[in-house]
Amino acid sequence: MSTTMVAALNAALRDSLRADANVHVLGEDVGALGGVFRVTDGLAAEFGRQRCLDTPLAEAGILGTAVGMAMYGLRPVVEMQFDAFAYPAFEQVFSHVAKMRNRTGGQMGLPITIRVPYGGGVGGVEHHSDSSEAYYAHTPGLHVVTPATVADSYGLLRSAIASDDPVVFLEPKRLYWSAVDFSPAEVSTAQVPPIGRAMVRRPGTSATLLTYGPSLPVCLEAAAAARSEGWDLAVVDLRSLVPFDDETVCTAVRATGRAVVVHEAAGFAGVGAEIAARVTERCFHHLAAPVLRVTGYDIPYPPPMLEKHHLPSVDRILDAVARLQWEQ
Amino acid sequence: MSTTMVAALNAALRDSLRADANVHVLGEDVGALGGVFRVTDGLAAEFGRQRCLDTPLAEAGILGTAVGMAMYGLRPVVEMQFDAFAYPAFEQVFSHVAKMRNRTGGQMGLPITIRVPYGGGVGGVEHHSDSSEAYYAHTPGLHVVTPATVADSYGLLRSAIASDDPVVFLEPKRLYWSAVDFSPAEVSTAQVPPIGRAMVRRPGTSATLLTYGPSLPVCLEAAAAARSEGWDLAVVDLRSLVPFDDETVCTAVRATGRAVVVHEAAGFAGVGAEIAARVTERCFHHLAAPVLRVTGYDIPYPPPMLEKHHLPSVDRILDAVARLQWEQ
Amino acid sequence: MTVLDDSTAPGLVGPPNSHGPRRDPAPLLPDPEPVRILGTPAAKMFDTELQRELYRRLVLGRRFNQQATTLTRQGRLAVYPASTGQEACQITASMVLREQDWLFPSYRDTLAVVARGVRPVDALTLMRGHAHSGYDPYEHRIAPLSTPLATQASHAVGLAHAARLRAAADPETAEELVALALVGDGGTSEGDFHEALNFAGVLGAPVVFLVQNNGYAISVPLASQSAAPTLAHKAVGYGIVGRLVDGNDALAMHSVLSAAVEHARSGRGPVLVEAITYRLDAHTNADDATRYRSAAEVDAWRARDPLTLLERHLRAAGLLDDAGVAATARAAEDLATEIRAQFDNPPDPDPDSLFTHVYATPTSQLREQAAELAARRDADAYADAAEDEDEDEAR
Amino acid sequence: MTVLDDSTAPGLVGPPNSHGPRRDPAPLLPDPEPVRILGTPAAKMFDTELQRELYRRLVLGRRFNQQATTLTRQGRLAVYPASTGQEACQITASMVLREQDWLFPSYRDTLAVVARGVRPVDALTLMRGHAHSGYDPYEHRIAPLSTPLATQASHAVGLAHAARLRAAADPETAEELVALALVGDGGTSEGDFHEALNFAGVLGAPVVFLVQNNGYAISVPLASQSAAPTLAHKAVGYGIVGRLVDGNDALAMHSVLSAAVEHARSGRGPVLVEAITYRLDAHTNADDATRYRSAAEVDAWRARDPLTLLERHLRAAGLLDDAGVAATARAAEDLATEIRAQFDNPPDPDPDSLFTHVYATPTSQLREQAAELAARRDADAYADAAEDEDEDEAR
Ligand SMILES: Cc1ncc(C[n+]2csc(CCOP(=O)(O)OP(=O)(O)O)c2C)c(N)n1
Ligand SMILES: Cc1ncc(C[n+]2csc(CCOP(=O)(O)OP(=O)(O)O)c2C)c(N)n1
Ligand SMILES: [Mg+2]
Ligand SMILES: [Mg+2]
Repeated sequence: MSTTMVAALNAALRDSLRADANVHVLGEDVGALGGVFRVTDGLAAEFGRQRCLDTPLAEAGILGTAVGMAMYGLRPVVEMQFDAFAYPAFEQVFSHVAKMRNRTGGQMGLPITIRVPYGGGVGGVEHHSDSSEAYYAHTPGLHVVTPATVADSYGLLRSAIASDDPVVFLEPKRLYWSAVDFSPAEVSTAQVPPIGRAMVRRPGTSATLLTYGPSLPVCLEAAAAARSEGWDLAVVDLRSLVPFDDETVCTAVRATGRAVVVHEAAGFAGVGAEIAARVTERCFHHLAAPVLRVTGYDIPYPPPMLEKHHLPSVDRILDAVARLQWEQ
Repeated sequence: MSTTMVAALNAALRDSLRADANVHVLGEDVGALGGVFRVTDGLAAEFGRQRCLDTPLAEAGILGTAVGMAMYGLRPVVEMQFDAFAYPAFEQVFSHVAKMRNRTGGQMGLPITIRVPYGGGVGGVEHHSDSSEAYYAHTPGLHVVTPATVADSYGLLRSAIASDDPVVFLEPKRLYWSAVDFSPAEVSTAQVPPIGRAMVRRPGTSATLLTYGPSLPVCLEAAAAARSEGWDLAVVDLRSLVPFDDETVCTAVRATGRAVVVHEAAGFAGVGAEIAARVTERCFHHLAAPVLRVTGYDIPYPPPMLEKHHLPSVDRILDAVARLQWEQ
Repeated sequence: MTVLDDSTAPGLVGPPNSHGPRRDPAPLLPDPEPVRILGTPAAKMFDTELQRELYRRLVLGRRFNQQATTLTRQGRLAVYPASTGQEACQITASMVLREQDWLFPSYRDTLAVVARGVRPVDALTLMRGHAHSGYDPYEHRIAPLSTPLATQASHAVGLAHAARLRAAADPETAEELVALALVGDGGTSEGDFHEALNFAGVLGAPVVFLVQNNGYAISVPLASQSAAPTLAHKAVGYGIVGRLVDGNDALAMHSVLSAAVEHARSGRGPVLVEAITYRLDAHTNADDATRYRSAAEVDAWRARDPLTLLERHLRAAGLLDDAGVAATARAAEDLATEIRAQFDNPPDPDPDSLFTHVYATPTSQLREQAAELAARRDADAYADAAEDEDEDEAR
Repeated sequence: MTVLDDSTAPGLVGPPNSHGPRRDPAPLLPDPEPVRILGTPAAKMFDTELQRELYRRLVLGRRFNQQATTLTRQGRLAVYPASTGQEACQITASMVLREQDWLFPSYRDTLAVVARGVRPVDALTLMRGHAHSGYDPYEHRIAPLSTPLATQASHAVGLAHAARLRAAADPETAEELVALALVGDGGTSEGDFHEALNFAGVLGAPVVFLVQNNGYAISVPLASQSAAPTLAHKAVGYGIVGRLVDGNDALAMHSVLSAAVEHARSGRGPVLVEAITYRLDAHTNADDATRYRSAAEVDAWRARDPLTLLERHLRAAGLLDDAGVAATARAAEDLATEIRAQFDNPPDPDPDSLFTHVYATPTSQLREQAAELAARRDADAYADAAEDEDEDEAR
């Protein structure tokens, strides 16, 4: 059964709503429209408009309302319509969502899932293609998860909703329509991936690409292309930025002694900096070369016709691999 | 003449208001009260309530209003009362302030200075001690500046206000009352430090401490204490996080072959990660050890009685230096 | 007399100023019925030239909406949020402004931007995709189209406030300017809307906020957006004047908006105008409006199409005949032809422009990154050329 | 009949629901004069036991404010934002709630928290500095004190909404609860306030918003904060009921607030109450209020001290005599003694607690960091012990 990422996310929401009466979906246009990306398609029809609530257009209000609902024991799943439109809710994210458990000495946890379609590559006009993961990842108290495959979008979203902590769930919108043979109905609870574990998507011996979300397919493509240059690249999909899976990442880097981090957010103080810094701290003497980064430039996200120059490409990744100081 | 950082900042505002009729100060309590930290003391009296405007209590509205003022050719200087209370304005910061020049193909720049008292160490209750620099530094289009000395607070603030680009000016509140012999009146225009240049505060041969803002005095103290352990530590004060002074930093690191980055913000995906990553990229073969980080833990800022455990201390810095893999 | 004045309370020496100012809410409240002129006696008093001009502009505006939508079908525009059905709002928003005034449009307001003199192709740059904005904001006194909803409202307040400060400081060169901010019904729910109106009220800034209440925020109907009697009632909470107008009645729109603008210009404070209108097309070309509204509802509004209402009135008043309609239709076709011509050459934006306007002067980081991209493009060009040569040789 | 109903427009088949709901604003608007009971005939009808209880609680509340302020002078509290002068608001906010209800206090509302049953030392934890919050929100149904202004208002809406959803799903265990959110006059300017009221209006959530308008946001007077006729007028913009009350009249406060709470409880929607009051002390112990307000103004308000007004009334009504005053004063002293005792032992928070409640289960990163800190502290303890030994030996 061919399933798109949108369909897998939709199935995860549906199955979560079925499994737990406390799960509630809310956001802009999530009801009759089924969301601008159709991720909530059919949920209002099946579960009623209260459990899949079209809210007023006010992101701080949406998230603040979700905080109150979570305080009462519900499990709200909030949809932010686009990455940049979550910014109005950042005070709620930083000052309450991330901190409530800590502020109350563990007495009040907030099991909220914040779904954020993020990243570019879809020809979106300005403010529709931001990669905002670093803002969340730098904020203690949040889990930050981003699936890169259809199966993971189902499994990780179910885990996110089941989590007793707030999870920022970043959906790479340019993979929304990617489809594979996958049937959510066949996923058993045991198969649902836990939050916090990276996944080696491709073993390799020459160097290790560390990536996540929208950049995974680009890295896999680069790894395939690299064969012809004589490089056997490993590719690690982080899946969870917080918590970070040091073990899987360091094992994969130590095995090759070389690493390139790839993401499309601006490089400066991005998550890639953290990955490069911590890998270097932990694997320094295994490294034959510095950990390099291939990222978006330090510019506002470009207009559609120029975005291809900004996004990490196979070429840019291979150039970075070439710069990993290979002995001839 | 003994001058505190607060007095130096106040002088910089006053001199800027005098020098340019387009400079306007606005924020919560900046008028009659002179700001909760008294940085705007006396400005309303000298320049009138319009040029030092007490606004309604709404940070997005304050910054949005400043954007409109800047569009008309004024140079607004906005005060955010505390670090965490700038979060409501983040959509304005990210989607407009940082992007306006780019959005308009260079036709509309926004010469806004956003003053943010930041960081801890002052016994503040929750939400009063956040180190928010990484959020700004990761956002292309902003300059991000943070003085660590009395003289720099005067000079860099004048440069920030004179800049044609938006500058986030982070004031380390725990240094507000530090005082040195300094007379703003004697600073000539030529002496005003430009934005974007780091400063070697102390030369050294064993290892290099890279730091900024509130952590500079701690690093200097650590360097002094390190003498007795036989280490001669260099200390670099970044002063500007964006633009970043690669030249000064790399020269200082190459000279010692060892570096520790120190800041009090949470470490994960903090500015320290960027510094460690880029220093490693650029100086890899000069490094005898990985660049280490001494930062705040990845936790919400602690309550006053526990903050001493969270803040980078001389001890923690010396421990990191000790871990720089010295050959005996 | 303020509500705090409590001379009976012993010891209270008049109302502490800390609780002022308190004012009579009555003049701030909108009438329960939206202002209408078409079909009322007031229509007879309305300047006839202006009526004809409004008709002409509405027809051209409608043609603009149609042509832009066609461009999306041809792939020459990436996306277009049409204002079909809202032309009376868009056109009058531009007409009531003087040269020195500023317009702060929202993402749906390209037509208002064009009506103020920006070339269609430039107004549509955002939707075309080669740059974020295609016009010089200072040339036209129009802020870039704002996609983050309601965020531009406080910019309007700041600019209007700044102009008054400048005017007070230098009455010689004083411009009595008004800023007009356009917001949607959905946009009124954002905190930014509230903060902008509050600042405007407190500062007494010469701003007019025009809310085009077209009944929906994408799929969300007004009933899920607000429980207010009308959106115009929100004004009283900021001490500013609220007015309600039929947004499909071009004459009413023009008179309410010009009164609002002149109210603001004369220093009597900001105004919030709610125009009740309807978006006849889908949210954008990518939207499927049948998911959330009925054909019957759309039909009911089509019958209240601002063009139809105005044309019917003009004909009845003897101000328009078949020849006039035909002439206007020809002018509209000319506009459409001109727009198509403007779109003839596909844009070819320079990748180097990615780095040039991030800061007034690029940082060393950006110079490095620009050089990297330029080198890569040179290498690609070289590789392409080499490939071409190989192919030539092979042939 | 809605304002959109325009049966004269040809072809319009009734008002499209997309523009509804439209309602009569009149019942939503507050009276221009704040509700007062003291000094009016209504005082005679007021339950006498409740009057005495209010007096007792106000006196204790005042003593709480004084004692907490004293603790700051002694360095036993880091900071205290006193609600001196606002006790009638604080006390009634707690009294009108039932057990199942929730309180959402702002940073100044420790007294309301204490009045709902939290031990003073626990309510003051935030200000003492050993933890962020000292009480279990579920035990008392009180959210933690919110320092980011107005952000807790939407939490109140969400919680009240959730309770109604739960009640609808499971009427057996249904709790008809009301959430009461406390906001300051300054806080009403934040976008969060607007968004919360709008959500409450749209959802019809059982929430009461109490704005304690004490005339200032730190140093900023209301005139620089809002140009509204009254803050209660903001309610109409959300389709909710607005009420204005004299916040220093404990009887009026109690009756307006209980009516509001029962209005919300009965499903008739949210209420916004503006209580006009005054903060007699500075913003906090660290503030210098003489910079922004006159002694005359403070004196005028001191004459309207809620305690004075109530005591004068009770004495005049024969409900209180010197003996009663003395007995209440003794109870207040007992409270003060108890508070001091609660503060006797300086807290000694465990540094390991920094890591335990960031997540339900600490991440491996936090486990590493906790171990690092623990090791450092062990080493320090060891070094200290060694140093002590050295000293011992040297002696
Ligand atoms: C802050 C923000 N949140 C969400 C969006 C996504 N979005 C774009 S248009 C739209 C609906 C706008 O409705 P309304 O304000 O009524 O304007 P209209 O589209 O009807 O002109 C939404 C939710 C946005 N652009 N900005
Ligand atoms: C979002 C936010 N901005 C700024 C502050 C700093 N601050 C603390 S109290 C205060 C004034 C609050 O005034 P008001 O709402 O009237 O409450 P009051 O102090 O009078 O009780 C300010 C500006 C804050 N706590 N939160
Ligand atoms: Mg709309
Ligand atoms: Mg106040």
